[in-house]
Amino acid sequence: MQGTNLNEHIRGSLEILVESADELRDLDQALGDGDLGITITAGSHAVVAELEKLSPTATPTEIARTCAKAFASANPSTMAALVAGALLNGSRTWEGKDEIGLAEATEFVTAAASSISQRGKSEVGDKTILDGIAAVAEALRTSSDSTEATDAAVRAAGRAVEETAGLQSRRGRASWLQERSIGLPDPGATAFQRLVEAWSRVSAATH
Amino acid sequence: MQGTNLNEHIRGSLEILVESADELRDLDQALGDGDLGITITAGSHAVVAELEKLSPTATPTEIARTCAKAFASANPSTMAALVAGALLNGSRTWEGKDEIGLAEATEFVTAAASSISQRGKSEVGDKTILDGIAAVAEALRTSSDSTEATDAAVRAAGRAVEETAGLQSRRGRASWLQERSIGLPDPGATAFQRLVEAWSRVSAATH
Amino acid sequence: MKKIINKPEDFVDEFVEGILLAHPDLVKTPGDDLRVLVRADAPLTGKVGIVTGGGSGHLPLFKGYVGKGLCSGVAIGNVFSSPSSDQIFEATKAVDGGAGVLYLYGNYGGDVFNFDLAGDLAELEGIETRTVLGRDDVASQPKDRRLDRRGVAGIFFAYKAAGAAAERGDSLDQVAAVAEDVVDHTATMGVGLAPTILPTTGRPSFELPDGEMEIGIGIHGEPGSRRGPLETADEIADHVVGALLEDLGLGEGARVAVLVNGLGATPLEELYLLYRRTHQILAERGIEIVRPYVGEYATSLEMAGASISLLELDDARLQLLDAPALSPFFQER
Amino acid sequence: MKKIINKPEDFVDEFVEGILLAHPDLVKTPGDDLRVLVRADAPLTGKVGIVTGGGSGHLPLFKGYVGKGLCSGVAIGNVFSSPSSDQIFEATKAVDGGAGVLYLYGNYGGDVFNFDLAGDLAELEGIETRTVLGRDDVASQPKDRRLDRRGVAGIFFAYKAAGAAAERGDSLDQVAAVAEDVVDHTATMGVGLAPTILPTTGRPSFELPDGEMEIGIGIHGEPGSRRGPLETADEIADHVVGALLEDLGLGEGARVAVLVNGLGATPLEELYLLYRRTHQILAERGIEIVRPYVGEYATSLEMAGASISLLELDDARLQLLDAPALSPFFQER
Ligand SMILES: Nc1ncnc2c1ncn2[C@@H]1O[C@H](COP(=O)(O)OP(=O)(O)O)[C@@H](O)[C@H]1O
Ligand SMILES: Nc1ncnc2c1ncn2[C@@H]1O[C@H](COP(=O)(O)OP(=O)(O)O)[C@@H](O)[C@H]1O
Ligand SMILES: [Mg+2]
Ligand SMILES: [Mg+2]
Ligand SMILES: [Mg+2]
Ligand SMILES: [Mg+2]
Repeated sequence: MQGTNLNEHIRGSLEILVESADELRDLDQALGDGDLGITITAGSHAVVAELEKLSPTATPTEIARTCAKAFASANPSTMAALVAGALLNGSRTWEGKDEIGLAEATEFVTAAASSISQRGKSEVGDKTILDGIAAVAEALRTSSDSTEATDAAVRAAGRAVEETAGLQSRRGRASWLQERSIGLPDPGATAFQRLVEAWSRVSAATH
Repeated sequence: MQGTNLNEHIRGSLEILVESADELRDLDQALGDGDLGITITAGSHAVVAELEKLSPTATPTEIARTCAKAFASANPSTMAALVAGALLNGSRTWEGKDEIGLAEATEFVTAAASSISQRGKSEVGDKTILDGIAAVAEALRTSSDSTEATDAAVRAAGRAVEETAGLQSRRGRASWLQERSIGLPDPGATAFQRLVEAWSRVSAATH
Repeated sequence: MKKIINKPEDFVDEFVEGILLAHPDLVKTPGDDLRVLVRADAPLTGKVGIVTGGGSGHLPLFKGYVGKGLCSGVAIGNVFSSPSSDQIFEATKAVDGGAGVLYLYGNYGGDVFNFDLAGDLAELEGIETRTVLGRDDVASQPKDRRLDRRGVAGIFFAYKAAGAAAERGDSLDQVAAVAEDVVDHTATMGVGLAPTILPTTGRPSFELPDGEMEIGIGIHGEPGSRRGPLETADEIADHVVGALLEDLGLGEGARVAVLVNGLGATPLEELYLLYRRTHQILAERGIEIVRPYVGEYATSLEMAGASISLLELDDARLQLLDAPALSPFFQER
Repeated sequence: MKKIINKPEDFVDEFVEGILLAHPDLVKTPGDDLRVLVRADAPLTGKVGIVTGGGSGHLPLFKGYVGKGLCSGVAIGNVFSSPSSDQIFEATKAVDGGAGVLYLYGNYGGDVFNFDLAGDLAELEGIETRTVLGRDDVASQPKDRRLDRRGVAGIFFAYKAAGAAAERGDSLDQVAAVAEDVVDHTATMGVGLAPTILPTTGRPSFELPDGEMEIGIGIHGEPGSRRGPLETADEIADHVVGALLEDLGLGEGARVAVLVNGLGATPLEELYLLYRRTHQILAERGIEIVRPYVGEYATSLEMAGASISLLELDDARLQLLDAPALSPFFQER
């Protein structure tokens, strides 16, 4: 996948992702402050707007950085800052690359996970978006082609979310609820699952 | 009636008066801030305590001034200050007198009414304690002996209270209710009625 | 009742004790009675004393304005009720420096009768007194009955000006004239959104259906000029400021001090919304805000709501407003 | 929802506009973004800048502590949520006088991640930054996890000290060390009695059955260490001050500054009840209150409740606390 395709693919996915805004708002209302729906909607719209303005010759790295900057400021929040940092870190792995394949995707997602873990001082099992991203990084790493990888990513993201439901939140606002956080899936991980699913739907439509 | 009798008569009346505390509290709650029950109870107790300490040779003027001072500070309020001022003004009419008869009582109550009217910038018909006091002053003025006067005073005080129920309050907290103050009797006038009734019961018992 | 208190009947004595413990350098009790508080350096020989007072539950009113360049002493009543004449008299004696004492407080029946009684007592002891009443609440009476209006937050301006006049050595008549002049040029109107709960009775100070507000509410929850659906911050400011300008007869070229005052529970953020709109309205009319004050200056325990006060300024008033002052709750330098 | 507001989504911009209109002599926006506020004389060449920030709804926190001898700038988030890294970065550039910038704010995830991102951007432009986090809320984590504690009202002490250090010309490392030292010697605990209503959602920030209180509540209504029946003012002070003394390890001979802070709806009178008991407890233990602060220093809109903070004093900290300061909401002279 080259720059223009990547740009379109992201925009297509985000247009699907925003349909989950209410679900994410409700989850974040139960475990946090309820703004995740706004973060996702405002952030996605800001990214789409900036990507539309981007030149067709923009490199994958430039595309990822554009996404990061637009998402960071749309609705300032934990998710906005962590995701922006993750995208910036991922974008470094694409430096000098024009073509994004499975290997590049794997590197990107792995770098994203490591940024979130570092910035968020979080580990897998803390019941955060990291649980989903780490699981998807692993699924990509163990897949042999893009189609297989997409399906594996969808399954891994979903399984990670299911697992978060049984866990106690150890990071962010949800951690203040202590034991009361057990039982509900993590909003951030769910947002990531919906993104991966949207990505896969766009993939299916373009093949 | 001489000093000692007067002292006893006041104390006896106040011991009866405090039984009306709840009624007065409720009335003042409906039209004001509800503290009139406390003012009457605390004020009466303070007066009784000071009168008990007073020498048997105290003059009527001294007795009235003792009442004024004790009542003024027990529960500071409109009623406390107006009644204290009224008693002080009344006490001036007794200067140099040892024996209190109907004439002296009439002078005293008249002076009390005029103090309240002056201090309170109020007139008869403003729906205040003045309505009761002025009516009683008039009843005393037109009576020919003490027994007749006592009965007339009780009737006049009761009639004045009944009339206040139909009026709109023009003074004090109750005036803030404007039209909503119509329908309920004035708490201060009611307190005065209960005092006159108590006075009459003590009179009946001592005759 | 969601209150941080001990026994309701100890409420007043205990918070006064707290003030004394926190600010012994600024205020003191002249005798044993916690209900009488005077500035730590009282009496000031040769200077006019200023005694204020009223019910409790309005902090920083009244106790908060005892200090340098402000009032000299205060008599403290129970929640929302008058201090006794004895207490006022005690405050009077404690601040009298031989130049007489001004009684400066809000126009409420119980307070007036008790201050008048105290003035009689003071006269007997040869202390000269004058009385000036805060009566800035335009909603409490129409303009032709302005002498009967209640006193609310705008009395802050009178404290500030009279306190500065006393501090610079004005005579009793002059200090009283300054206070009277400021009162005459001050207008206030408030809105109430939710009542306070009285600590002694546990009952709300007034009833207000959800979604309604009382326009022109008094500082104890007294009914105002009308009750209506809750409006936006801008609409409230439009109504209130409009009424104040009309009452004071202010137009283009006037200079004012503005006080946006919170009644207790209303957040400072909301007060700044009101200030913003007030500023806009006055700017549109060519009126200059020379001194803005935004915060809690006269409250009603945890009542929700706010008031806006305007003081028309001239050079003399402005100079007094800017004079230095220092109390536990207010400083100007 | 009993609020004096206009459109909920305009709430933050409008109250910031109100602050700017009221205090143009003290604060300004460096660009077009109302969410970035700096002191009117920023940048100060050769002096360390201090940038703070966080969610709105806490006035006078954070915007109120921008001024002389305090913070140099602030980035302002929506109610209870973080400002963006861009806004923090803009504040950073506007206050940088060439001596570097200290980020001093409360330890909350969203804020930390956005400040960190802004720090990266600043680094790219050659502006050196350091970060010190307010983390004084002893109820939010046990002592062995103190670096993870939330920051609440006690950050006022860090602002005051770091601001004074920057003003006297300390280097970035020194200013950061001052802030860190004060944070290390500050402990706070709060109680919540009734929630705030968020203007955007109209929902309460937390649920609390009638007659109960949350001990150790956070400044956004975060659950505390326990929930129980509402206690008296003295009992609350006993529990809170006891926990603070234990946490700071203070005993006879210690000197402290005390901050009794109202969370919004709680009347000043009640804060003085808490101060009174705090004073008694400390006196019993031979601990001297050298500086008392009582009032609203960090609120949570109209939340009912209060917090008590202790700062252990030594001569250096006391000197910084007493240094002059001037902002729209705080002055020390
Ligand atoms: N320290 C952390 N590390 C990683 N992810 C985190 C951390 N804190 C929160 N999150 C993620 O952020 C999500 C909440 O995002 P958001 O609603 O933006 O938070 P907030 O509103 O508190 O700023 C959580 O569901 C979780 O997945
Ligand atoms: N200006 C006035 N003149 C005469 N009587 C008054 C005046 N104002 C109030 N009163 C009387 O005082 C009574 C209320 O007394 P009280 O409860 O002590 O008042 P408050 O609690 O407002 O101080 C009223 O019922 C009325 O009879
Ligand atoms: Mg959230
Ligand atoms: Mg009453
Ligand atoms: Mg009363
Ligand atoms: Mg948020």
